[in-house]
Amino acid sequence: MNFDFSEEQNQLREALVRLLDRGYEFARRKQIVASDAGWSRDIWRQLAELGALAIRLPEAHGGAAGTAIDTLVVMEALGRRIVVEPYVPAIILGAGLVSRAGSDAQRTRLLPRVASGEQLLALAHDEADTRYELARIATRARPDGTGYVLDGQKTVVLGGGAADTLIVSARTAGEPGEPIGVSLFLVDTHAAGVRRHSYATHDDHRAADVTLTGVKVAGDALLGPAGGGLPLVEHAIEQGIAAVCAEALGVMAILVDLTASYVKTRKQFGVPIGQFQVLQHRLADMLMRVEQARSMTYLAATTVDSSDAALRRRITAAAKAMVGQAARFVGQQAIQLHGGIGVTDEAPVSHYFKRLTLIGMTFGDADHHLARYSDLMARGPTPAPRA
Amino acid sequence: MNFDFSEEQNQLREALVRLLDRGYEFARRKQIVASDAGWSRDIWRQLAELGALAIRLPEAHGGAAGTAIDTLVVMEALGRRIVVEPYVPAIILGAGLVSRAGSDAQRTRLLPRVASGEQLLALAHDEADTRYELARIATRARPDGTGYVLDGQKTVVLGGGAADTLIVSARTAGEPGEPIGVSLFLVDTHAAGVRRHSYATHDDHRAADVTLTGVKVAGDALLGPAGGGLPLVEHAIEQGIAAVCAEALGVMAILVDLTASYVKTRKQFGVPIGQFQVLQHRLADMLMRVEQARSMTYLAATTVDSSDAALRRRITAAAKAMVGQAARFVGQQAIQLHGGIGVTDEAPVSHYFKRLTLIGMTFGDADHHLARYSDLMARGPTPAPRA
Amino acid sequence: MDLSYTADEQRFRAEVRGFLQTNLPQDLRDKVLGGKHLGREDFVGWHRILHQRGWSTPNWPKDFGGPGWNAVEQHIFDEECADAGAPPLMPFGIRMVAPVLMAFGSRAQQDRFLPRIRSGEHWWCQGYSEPGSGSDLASLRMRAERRDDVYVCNGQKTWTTAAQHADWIFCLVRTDPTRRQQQGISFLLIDMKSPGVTVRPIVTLDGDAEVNEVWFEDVEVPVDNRVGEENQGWTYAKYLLGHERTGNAGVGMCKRWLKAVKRIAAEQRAGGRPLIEDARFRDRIAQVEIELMALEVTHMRVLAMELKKQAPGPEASILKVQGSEIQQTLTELMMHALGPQALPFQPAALDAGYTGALSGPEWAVPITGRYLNHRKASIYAGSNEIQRNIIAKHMLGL
Amino acid sequence: MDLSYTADEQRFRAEVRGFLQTNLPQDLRDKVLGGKHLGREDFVGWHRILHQRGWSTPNWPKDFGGPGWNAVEQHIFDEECADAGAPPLMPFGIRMVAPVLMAFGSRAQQDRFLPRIRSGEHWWCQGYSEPGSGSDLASLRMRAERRDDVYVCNGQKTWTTAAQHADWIFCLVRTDPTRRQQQGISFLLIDMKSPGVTVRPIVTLDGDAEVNEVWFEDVEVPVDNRVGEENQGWTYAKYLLGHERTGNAGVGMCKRWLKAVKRIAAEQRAGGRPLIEDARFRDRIAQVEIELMALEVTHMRVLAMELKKQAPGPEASILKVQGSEIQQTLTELMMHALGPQALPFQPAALDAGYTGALSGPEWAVPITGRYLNHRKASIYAGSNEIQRNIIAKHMLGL
Repeated sequence: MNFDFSEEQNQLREALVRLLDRGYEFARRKQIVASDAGWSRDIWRQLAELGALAIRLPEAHGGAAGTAIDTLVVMEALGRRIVVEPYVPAIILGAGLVSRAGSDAQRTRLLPRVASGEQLLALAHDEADTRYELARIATRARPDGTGYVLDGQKTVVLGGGAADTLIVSARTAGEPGEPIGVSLFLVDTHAAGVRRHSYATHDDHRAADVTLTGVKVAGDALLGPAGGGLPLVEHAIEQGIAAVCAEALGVMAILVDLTASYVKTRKQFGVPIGQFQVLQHRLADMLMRVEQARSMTYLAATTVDSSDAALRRRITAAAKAMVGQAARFVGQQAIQLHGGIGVTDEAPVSHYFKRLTLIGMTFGDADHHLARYSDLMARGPTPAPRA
Repeated sequence: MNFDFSEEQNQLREALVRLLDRGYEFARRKQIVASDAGWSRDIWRQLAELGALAIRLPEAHGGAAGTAIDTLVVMEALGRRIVVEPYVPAIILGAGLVSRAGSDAQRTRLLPRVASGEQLLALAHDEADTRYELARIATRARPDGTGYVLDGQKTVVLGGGAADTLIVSARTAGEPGEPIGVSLFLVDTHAAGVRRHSYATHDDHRAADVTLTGVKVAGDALLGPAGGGLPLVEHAIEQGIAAVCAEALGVMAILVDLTASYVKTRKQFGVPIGQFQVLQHRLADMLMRVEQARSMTYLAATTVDSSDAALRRRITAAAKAMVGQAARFVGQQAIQLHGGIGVTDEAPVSHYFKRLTLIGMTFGDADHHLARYSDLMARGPTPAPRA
Repeated sequence: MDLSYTADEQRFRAEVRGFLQTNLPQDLRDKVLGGKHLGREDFVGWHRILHQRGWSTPNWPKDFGGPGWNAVEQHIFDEECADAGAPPLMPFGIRMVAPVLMAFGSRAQQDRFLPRIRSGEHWWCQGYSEPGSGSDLASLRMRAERRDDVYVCNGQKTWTTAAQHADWIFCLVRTDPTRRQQQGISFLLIDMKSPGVTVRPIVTLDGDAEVNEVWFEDVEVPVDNRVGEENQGWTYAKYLLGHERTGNAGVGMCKRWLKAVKRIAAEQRAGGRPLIEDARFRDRIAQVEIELMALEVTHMRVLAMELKKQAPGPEASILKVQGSEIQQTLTELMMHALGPQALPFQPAALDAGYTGALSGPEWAVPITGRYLNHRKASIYAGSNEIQRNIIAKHMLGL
Repeated sequence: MDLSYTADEQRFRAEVRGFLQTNLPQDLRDKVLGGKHLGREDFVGWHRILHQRGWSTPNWPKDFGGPGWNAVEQHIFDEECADAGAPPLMPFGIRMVAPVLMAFGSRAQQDRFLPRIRSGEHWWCQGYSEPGSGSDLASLRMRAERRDDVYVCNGQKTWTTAAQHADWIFCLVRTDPTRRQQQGISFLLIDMKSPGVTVRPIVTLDGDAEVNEVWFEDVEVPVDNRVGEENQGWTYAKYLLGHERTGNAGVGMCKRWLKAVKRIAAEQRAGGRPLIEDARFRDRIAQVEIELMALEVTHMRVLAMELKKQAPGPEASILKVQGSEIQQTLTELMMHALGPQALPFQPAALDAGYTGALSGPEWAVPITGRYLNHRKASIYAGSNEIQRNIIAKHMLGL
């Protein structure tokens, strides 16, 4: 039992912190999100140079074959600077899916270019009625010669505007809600019939709605087994959950720091407001929530690469529930303790709060995951998270 | 719209307060609960003399034909002294049922003696598997000549040990869980085949388990329509809910008072602990919960006599949910703020806490009623509580 | 005890409702209910419609041209307006400065300002908060130096709602810097068109710009525009703060939002069924519905005290705390009901008549921003921490 | 990072589990798991069984006759004991006074007392709290006047757990009344059989009597029974308080209670089905199960710090707060699972072998009393308010 990071992990963290301290101050971030693309290819290139984009990729394709602990290190660092570049959609979801499910040809074609930052992927899965129920997919893929034709509408595709290639889930069989029959396809975003409406999200990230109208893809666009895509999507979302939990740790650590500093300097009634016991206890509660969230995030990171799908499902549900609850409390109280200044666009705290709020709403909110955990519990004893 | 109590109600309150100030100090209460019976016939007689037992009874039978507002006045006063005499089981449930459902003969036989304090009633309804689902009754009553024979087991019958006559619910038709087929019977506690195991509850009230083995009752023991007893029980429980909500107001008011006094005198670190802002805010939160609970209790009291069963059902569910939540918070925090002394038998605060805790568990806990309210909401729009 | 409205009160409600059905323009109603941006003309237009009926100043006594409604009638009016989707009446003129002028203003000030507040000619804003003050209002620093018949004002106000639209601002200023805290403060009425007044918008976290900084640089204010006596401004401000807090429960708006939550939960689907059929989500609605029901009765209890001329004191703090928390719960529930569709930020679609591309349904657009923005509800008008201090001190003697 | 136990640790766990299966008497296990009253003989009997195996002092180093386990091994031992239903080891001797004696006691004191603590011959209790002190421990008033070779002690201690069973008590006493607060306090070991010692039980709200007042009237204590230097007792007490708080998470007990909640919810019926099939009730179990899972990892993180000889500081306060709140949630859930059957108060049935009449199942008897009694968990060993003060001060610099 140890909670230590490896030498390489510590070096990676330090390199990221150096990069972001230099190139991602709050003012620079403002410029980036105000740009047309809403993110910086330059930062992306620098992340590639650090090896941060390739850390989880197979060694055969230029990666470092890292683990979810490596992802945790990266995401926590990105969270501390509320980095808007599409790391989760492109690397965790997109590249992760290709790494786990791709054929040799697909991996050889895509992953080295992912590692170098030239190829951006995104997972186009959610639809208007999906909410957080992954099986509720209505987009259709019908066979067409040796290939397929795709029709459907995908909503709020994270990083969908930046992506070069979409991983589109579509039914080759079954009806919305059924677990079997979902297949994944690699779709070039410039293919005929693909229309994207790209927009900002409240946290200054970007997402897109994607309409697929008679989009033709070749047979080798199929990613993973025909009809067996749902478990792949589920595992990708679990990896995404572990990643955003780690990101939330970084965001929350900064919020606690910002708030503690603020109450030490802000004076009311002649004293720093940090001398008021109610605010002291509020901050103590924030800190405790962060520590509990940290513990669950560590547990998720050490579980999410497991081949035991039932275990992954339970632990990521538990982690997202707890981190979501912590995120809600820490975010709201950070604003409350900042007072008026906390609800201004000018103050960094409001941007950390917004990112934290949207992390809470991404991949299922706390209530959803608590219910999911509860329902899984009804079906059998919780497997021990550890031996 | 007014929140005023009538002249008579104010007089009744004052008379009760005088009686209990004199005859129900904490030391006297201790003696009463330590007695074999666990309650005082003397106090009961004095309540009768004040008219407090007859306030809701029909005028034709020696009552004052009062309303649930009168009950509120009585219960809040009883709550302030955590009176253990069986007012809710004997008067609210028992006499209320006979008043509403009894034949002239039954009312004439029982109610004047209820008013004078000579006749104690109790409702024997719950069984091992009932929990809070009123229809889950397995006790059977089979016709026997012009009468019935009753067999079954009733649990945690409030005031069941003190009662002269039990109102026993039993199935003349249907299966446990079905709404139709429950009938009510007046059963003399000394009838052959009635066995009672009486015990104290954690709040120093008394209850009993009742076993009915081939208990024969005459045809005129049937209270209300055969097979139509469940709506009567439901209305009785709603009256009980309104009553214990009002009692909880009295209990909580004292707990806030005791706690505010305690923190003003108890010194730690050289100052009264009431100077610590965290404790000030905790007390402010307690007070707010009490005020919100008071509002819902007023609403329940002005609703529970209505002939609109759907309205009664919703408002009493809402009231019990909110009062239950307030009771939990106020009780727990009263103990917390008293520190060690709060968990001793010697301190009155612990006895108020225990009564409040058990009120929370009586007639359904807060979660049960929130769920009930929620499920009723799913079936249609909430009727406006007011015009 | 009787919680139902009297026949007279019910008739009054019907009258208000009828008026709103006939006179509230449909496009305005749609904007309000759709959560669209409202401009100056929207507020002023509605104010003028009410003025024609004599209802633009619901809290004013007849002596000053108001309708002379009692507390319950005012509550019924507010509730019906909120339910119908009328724009809120801006409080700064009618509810804040007007009561101060009625109580402490000169006859000349009353004659000059009150009719113009009533008619909507003058739009007012409030100059209390300063950077560095906040909950500790008495620490304000804006200076007003007397020179002959004018005060020369220098300083800065902040969090000034709608200052960009305002004709006048009422300010607390320090007229005697030698005295500390509450002493040495005066209450001035300042024309926003005065030379030296600058308004700078503060963009809030939802991208909106409803609050402002207001800068004063050698702004000359006639001594006649001082309300009451010099250095006694704190007395008037305290009077006004009491007024500000009483109506903060926001029951009417909360009831409209609760309806909205239910409508959204009926439209959104989860697991192939309407979200409202998910008992867990519905339980959250049930919880806040019960809290709101209790708050409404608590509010009525305060109104009943007002009817009897018992000044509501710390009870107003309870309304503020509970009301703001319920508002925040409702805005959060709306956001959660949206699920992933809560993410898109589409401010352009908040302008009425927007016809561009849209992610998700149009009614969903304002929801997340409203949640983010309403974190302020527990901060402004005396933070909920300050309110709890008040409750502990005045109701519990701590 | 690796959260799994090493092969060695797993072997150790198996060894402990095997020992418990063989050596924990079934009747004792039944009493513990059934929530029955435990008497002195139950605790001492189990202590002696452990002593035979050399495990009666899990936290002691080998030098003093302990097993020399590291923090993780101690945790595994605690967890297995809790899971098996072993009576808890009374902490006052082995965890409280012993570490102080090891660090500050004389060789003679160590030789006299430590072996008897280990063997179970001496049962200790703790004389810290006084009426009027509490969280403000340093305000204690019990006097010890030096007369030749003895201290003459007068005063009162309170909340003394198990004093009725104890052979010895360690006390903080005021040896120099002229010095204030933390100064002038000494640490004395007092034989409970000394003339002038009186024990009076304090009945708690659940009807139990596990805590006591202890009165001292001219009790003579040999100067040799003072630990360390005169007037330096506060230093030793602080050292001990740190030790007391570390283990307060109570993860092992919580895990057993969580199992119990699930078992109860599977047995109780609601709407004709097992209560655990009610999603709403199950959600509450799920919530606390997740919190406990996180607490266990947090506890492991603290253990990992201890393994590296990093003294756990304010982190121990987090464990105390979270642990006590989870304990309270679990006791409350058990009570709520009972429904109406939570009401009966049947203390006689808490004695093993009770054969009288009973309302409800026997296993339900201890549940409501446990809920009531465990309100103390957020009060004792430094109230949760004090812990939050510590966290704010030491971890946040406030």
